[in-house]
Amino acid sequence: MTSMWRRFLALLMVFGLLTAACGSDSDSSSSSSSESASSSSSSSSAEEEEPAEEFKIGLVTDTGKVDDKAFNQSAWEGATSGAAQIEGATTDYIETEESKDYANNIQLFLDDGASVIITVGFGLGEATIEAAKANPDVLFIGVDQFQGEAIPNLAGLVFEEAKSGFLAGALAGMLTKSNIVGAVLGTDLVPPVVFFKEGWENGARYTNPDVQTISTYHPGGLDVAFGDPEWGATTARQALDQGADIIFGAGGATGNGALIEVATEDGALCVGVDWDQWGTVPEAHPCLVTSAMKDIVKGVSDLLVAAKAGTLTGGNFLGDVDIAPYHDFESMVTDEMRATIEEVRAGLADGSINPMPE
Amino acid sequence: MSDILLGARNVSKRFPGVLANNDVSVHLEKGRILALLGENGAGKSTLVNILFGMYRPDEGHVIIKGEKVDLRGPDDAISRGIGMVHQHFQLVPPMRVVENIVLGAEPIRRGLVDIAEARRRVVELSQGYGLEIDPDAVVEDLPVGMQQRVEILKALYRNADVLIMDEPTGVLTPQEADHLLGVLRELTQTGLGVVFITHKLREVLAVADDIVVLRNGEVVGQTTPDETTESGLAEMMVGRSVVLRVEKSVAEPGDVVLKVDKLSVEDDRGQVALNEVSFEVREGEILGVAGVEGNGQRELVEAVTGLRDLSSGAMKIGADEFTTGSVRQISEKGVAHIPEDREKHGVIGVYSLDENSVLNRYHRKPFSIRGLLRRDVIKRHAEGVVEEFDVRTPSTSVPVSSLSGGNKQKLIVGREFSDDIKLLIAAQPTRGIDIGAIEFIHRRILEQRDKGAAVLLVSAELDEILGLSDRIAVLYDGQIMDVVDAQEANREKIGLLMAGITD
Amino acid sequence: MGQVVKLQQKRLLYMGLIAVLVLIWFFYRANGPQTTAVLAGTVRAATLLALGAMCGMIGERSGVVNIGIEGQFLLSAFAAFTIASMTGSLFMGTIAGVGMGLLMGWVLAGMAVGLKVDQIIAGTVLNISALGLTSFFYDRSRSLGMGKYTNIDLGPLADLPLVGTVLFSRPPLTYLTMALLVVVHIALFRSVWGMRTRAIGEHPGAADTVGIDVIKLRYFNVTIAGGLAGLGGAYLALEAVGTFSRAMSGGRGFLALAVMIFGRRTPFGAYAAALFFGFTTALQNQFQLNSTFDIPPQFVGMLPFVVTIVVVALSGLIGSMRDPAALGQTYEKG
Amino acid sequence: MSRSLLRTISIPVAAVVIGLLIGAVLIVTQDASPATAYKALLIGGAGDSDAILRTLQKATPLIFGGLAVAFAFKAGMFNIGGQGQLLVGAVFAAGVGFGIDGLPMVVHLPAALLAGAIAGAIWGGIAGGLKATTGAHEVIVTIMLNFVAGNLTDWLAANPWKDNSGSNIVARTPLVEDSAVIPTLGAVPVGFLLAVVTAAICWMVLERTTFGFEVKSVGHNRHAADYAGIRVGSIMAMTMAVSGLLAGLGGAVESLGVDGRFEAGVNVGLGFEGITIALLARANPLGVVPAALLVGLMEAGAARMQFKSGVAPELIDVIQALILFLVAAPIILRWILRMRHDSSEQVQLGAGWGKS
Repeated sequence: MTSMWRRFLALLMVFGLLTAACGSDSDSSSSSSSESASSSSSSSSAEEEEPAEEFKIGLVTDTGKVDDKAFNQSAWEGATSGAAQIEGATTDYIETEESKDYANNIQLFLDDGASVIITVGFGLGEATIEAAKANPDVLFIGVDQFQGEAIPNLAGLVFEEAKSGFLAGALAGMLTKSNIVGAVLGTDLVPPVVFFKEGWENGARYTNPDVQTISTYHPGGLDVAFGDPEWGATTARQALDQGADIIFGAGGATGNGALIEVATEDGALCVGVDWDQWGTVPEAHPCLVTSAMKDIVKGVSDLLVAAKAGTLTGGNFLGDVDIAPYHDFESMVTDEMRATIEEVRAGLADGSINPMPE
Repeated sequence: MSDILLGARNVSKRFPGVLANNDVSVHLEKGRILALLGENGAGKSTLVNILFGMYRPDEGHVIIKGEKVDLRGPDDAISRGIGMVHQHFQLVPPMRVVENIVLGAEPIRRGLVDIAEARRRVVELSQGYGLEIDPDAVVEDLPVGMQQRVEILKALYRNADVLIMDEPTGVLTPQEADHLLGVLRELTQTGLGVVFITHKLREVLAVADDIVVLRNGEVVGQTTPDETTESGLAEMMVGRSVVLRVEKSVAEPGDVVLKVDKLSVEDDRGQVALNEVSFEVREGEILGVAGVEGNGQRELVEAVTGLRDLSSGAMKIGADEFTTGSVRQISEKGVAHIPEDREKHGVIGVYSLDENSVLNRYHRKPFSIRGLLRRDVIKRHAEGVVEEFDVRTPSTSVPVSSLSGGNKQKLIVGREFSDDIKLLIAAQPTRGIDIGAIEFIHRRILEQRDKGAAVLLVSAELDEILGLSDRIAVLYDGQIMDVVDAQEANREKIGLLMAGITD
Repeated sequence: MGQVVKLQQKRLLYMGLIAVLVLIWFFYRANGPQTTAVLAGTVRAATLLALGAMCGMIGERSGVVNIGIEGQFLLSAFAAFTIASMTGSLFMGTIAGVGMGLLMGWVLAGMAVGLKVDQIIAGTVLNISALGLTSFFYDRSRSLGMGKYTNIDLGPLADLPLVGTVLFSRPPLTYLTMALLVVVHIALFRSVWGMRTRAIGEHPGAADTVGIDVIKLRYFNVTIAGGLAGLGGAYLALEAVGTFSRAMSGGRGFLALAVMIFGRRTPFGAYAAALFFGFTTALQNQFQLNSTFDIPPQFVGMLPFVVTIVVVALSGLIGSMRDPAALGQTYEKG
Repeated sequence: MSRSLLRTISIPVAAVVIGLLIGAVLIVTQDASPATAYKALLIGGAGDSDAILRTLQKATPLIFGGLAVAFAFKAGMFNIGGQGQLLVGAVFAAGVGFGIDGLPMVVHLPAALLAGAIAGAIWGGIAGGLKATTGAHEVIVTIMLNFVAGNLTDWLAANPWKDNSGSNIVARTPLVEDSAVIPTLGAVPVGFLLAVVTAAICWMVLERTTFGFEVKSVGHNRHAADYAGIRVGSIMAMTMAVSGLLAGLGGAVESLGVDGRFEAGVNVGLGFEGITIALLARANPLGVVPAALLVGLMEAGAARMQFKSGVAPELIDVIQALILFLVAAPIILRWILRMRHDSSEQVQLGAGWGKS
């Protein structure tokens, strides 16, 4: 018994020593490390000579990582590119582990004296509204958060995904040789996914009335629907096997699985989602003709600049939607197709084309 | 020395709290049968496990073919020509006979098991020794006697010079046992040596060339059949003179307590285990059920106590009829049950004596009221049982797993006898416990009979059946061959019935 | 007696097989591309389940329950992906995946056989650790520049209608899995190793008395079985998907267990069961692609899981299957 | 008594310490300071009343989940379906919470809790009932039921019970009525108190009632329980139902006390953590509370840890896995600490898929 406790105490002491040894400079290291987390990506390098008033930008991700090759990452890139245009701006982020922590994670930035807080994803909508109401001095940018009533210090950055999907679908309708286009999607529980899908199908029919659209949502719950690339790949293959030659992959890792699968099929094309996936899914280069984009990077960056300039107002801001460059497939898209796309783009802009009738 | 096939020299082996073997020396010569005799716990199993390489001796050493050896394991012993037939067969039930025999020493052709060659060798072997067997039969489908034959062939296949047989006759009819003894005798003609472990005096005198008696881990006597008698051996075994027969008064049977009518029951595998069995047990009498194990005794006990559903037939306890099993309903009728397998059914090892003393009574007053246990009442009850039934334990709070087999059994008996009982079902009530405890339990069972309880005694020990019963029913292949009065019964007559032979 | 039952079962099996083939032919005549697509999807979804089931089977045949297959898949996929992307070689990645599987198998054996930790708990530890470790160490900047394993056509066989696409135009690890089914079957039922393995799962004491080292063999088997799960992980990352993502195994390790039990712990039985579950998945996709029913995908998506429950319950009722007698028990000598 | 208590807690405590030490090494590999990280973790979980509230909120479903697993352990069963049971409990409690109005709190809140508990009990009872009647192994059935529950609750939240107010596009139910909200007293959520009381009740049931005696008898020796006249099948079914009830109650408290509604996807993984908690507590209902508090504290502080030191919050998962490993294999700790063997240390489920 005694020998056991001696060992135990020794262990505790080792642990205590470790704590003490590192603890002596814990204050300095805490601030420096938090800076080191941000300095790598922030603009602190250029205009450091004049320590202008601090402009702290905080970003709270939706459940997921800041380098998720999807909307969290694009918002983060928007934040850093916005910060680069603002003197004295620092950026930092917190990755949300569990959706119950949204409010807490926002609070961490509030306690830290952030000037602008960006929250990513409609899931944070409510927590953001509450925080904005409670902290009228702090500006909030809610990505993908539609604002029902305008709160002066909260700007919702929203996108019309259906238009983006429509454009991509319109291109696909012209490019398909088999007249079958497929879509492999996250889940119908998340409305943007539904908008992308409906727009995609309508766009394809707009340019190609004979086209057959075959689309599948992931059959699992919200917890797996965006994280199941194996299902995405298998389903994409199933669509290819029955004649589809263009596949739209929309749904996080699940959709990426579909894109990578299409890349292995000669002659088949794929369409990415959210932003130009050329940069995020290099495995899909052999097939990636374009992506149905919503420009979160630019939207966030613009709103940040406006915030610094004091011109940010509450309410909704429509971000740009478009399709990404064709990269390796520039030659495949004929002038005629380009003209049609321009026509569609104009039609969507002036409202003469409705991407989601009914 | 050089004639010694297998031997132990000054072997000692300690387990936590027990000196299992203390300076034991034995030796077996070519072509002879050495009987190791002793009570349960005398150290026979330990010694045999040392000889077979399962344990390493703390002191002393093993001798094989005249040489000191340091056995590294059973495979080492096997490769030196030692074969062992364990009391609990070491066979893989769902595998075929031939696979079981060659397991661990398989003939190989092109990287795979050469089953054809294996079968050929098994057939050759079984014909050579007159031990006929179907090499492709699945072991679990074979009767016990045949399984034992597989075990013997397994040893012979490995070119054994020595065959160690651990309690080989416990599962056989007296006739089968005699046959086995004959087979062993024949095997010794070819130069084989046999170590024969038993606690049955009769068999020792019938077959052994040399006898070694163990008690409390020590050799207490070495003799030969010519120099001794059953009572002499018994005295050596126990260390005092023992009464081999139980003294009992004449039974005075009263009303029928248990009536079983055309009872049929299936075993775990869905095979018919009891086929239209009928009998009755009256107040104040003991009905013994004799038979070789595996002929339906277990299923009979389970059916009568409600552990197993009846497939057809009926049974009546007192005035109540039961057709589906319900342990609790039946036990509420004043039925006590000493289960066959005390570790599996009789106690819960991690529970204390307190808890085990009410294992099947916890739900009744005074042990619980409205679903709440009354710990103090239970404790007092347990202390009463311990006191009355002489259970040796430091306290009633210790886990039952810390008790010896005999003390566990006394606790079970005490628990079952602590109520007024109308019907006692006692299955193998003295298996694996020392003679003192056996005598104690026998006396208690007779006491219950004399108090007017009906007793159904199921035992594989023919001596126990013959000693205690007032009437004896013999089960064979799920049927009752006959019910005979104890006065008219003798070993030969019952033995024939146990083998399914009627005149 | 048992022979008659076996014969009847065999006859039933053949009749079922013929019925399935007739049905396939019927559907193929009705709609070739869709039938091909569904069956190809079936075979594809079955590969991972078959590998997991073989892993579980070897463990259980030797008496060790492995519910850590899910974790083995995940961590092996991670290792395979990471190494493949570092070296630029899918082959090296595959080796790494198998290696990680072996390592995890060894850890499981260490806990369950060596330290005698409850086997279910040991498996759970693997699952939780794999999820934590892969999330913590995952570096998102990695990718497979060279792409994933692609289909290899088996000469003229690949040009056959239906079976050409379904069976003979497959990526390498799928072929390897099919070959392994045969190898494991022969090993399990014909080799010395297999006979001893089955013996230690049924009656380790008996195996011990004939000189088989139960502990050592269990260590070996659980480790080797881990290699199969590791191959499954490599398949997942390098052949099925072509990248790694968090929790990408998505419960398939658990499905593999159900498949193993349904397949009576035989490789071919498990493969048949895996095909069946692959079929339910492919079928529900097809229902959606064709807009056959207007049911929410959440309900169609329940199909494989409900079917599993029904099957496990039914096979229990029928009593056709029996666990290895020593399953789940630690073995102590003497 | 105190001596045995010391022995009982020494293994988990040592496991936690060693888990944190190894975690510190991992933190160093991430170029961060363990002291900073752990300090932030501690402040984030217990630094002020908000932090304590968060920790208690996190601990609450862990207690329920841990109790669910621990209770099933006692009957020798492994309930890996806490997740599904929690989800159905959460959605049905929310359903009663928002679907009925005009009830006083004393009726409405208990009714909503009960709805969740019953839903969980049914979900667990299915697995137990199938085990008792057909021998279908509860591990497989509960895993499958987790998937089914995920789909079912997602569908309910996205379709019939969807919150259609305002601009909501999320798959979630409306907020529950005020009369069904579990209140918070200062820094202490009442749901947490309910969890602690439930743990005490579980202990009482197991140690002091005939039902508990039956459950443990089945767990320790199924055959002896059979011999003792205990209906093993129905005890197993009831145990799984109770286990599901506990998990379902956890879901109900989550909906009524933390989220205020049911929302698809927000309760991911909560049910699985019960396994860690139960093992850490060595299946003792009273031990579940401190185990849940520890894990709850780590989870509550993880975000602050990342904020202050840049260490990814997944570190917490790794540390949990390490602790679980050390608790499951106490022999490693004994070897490190040179402790004597104690047979009661090992949790055994009597694994295997067996029907017997």
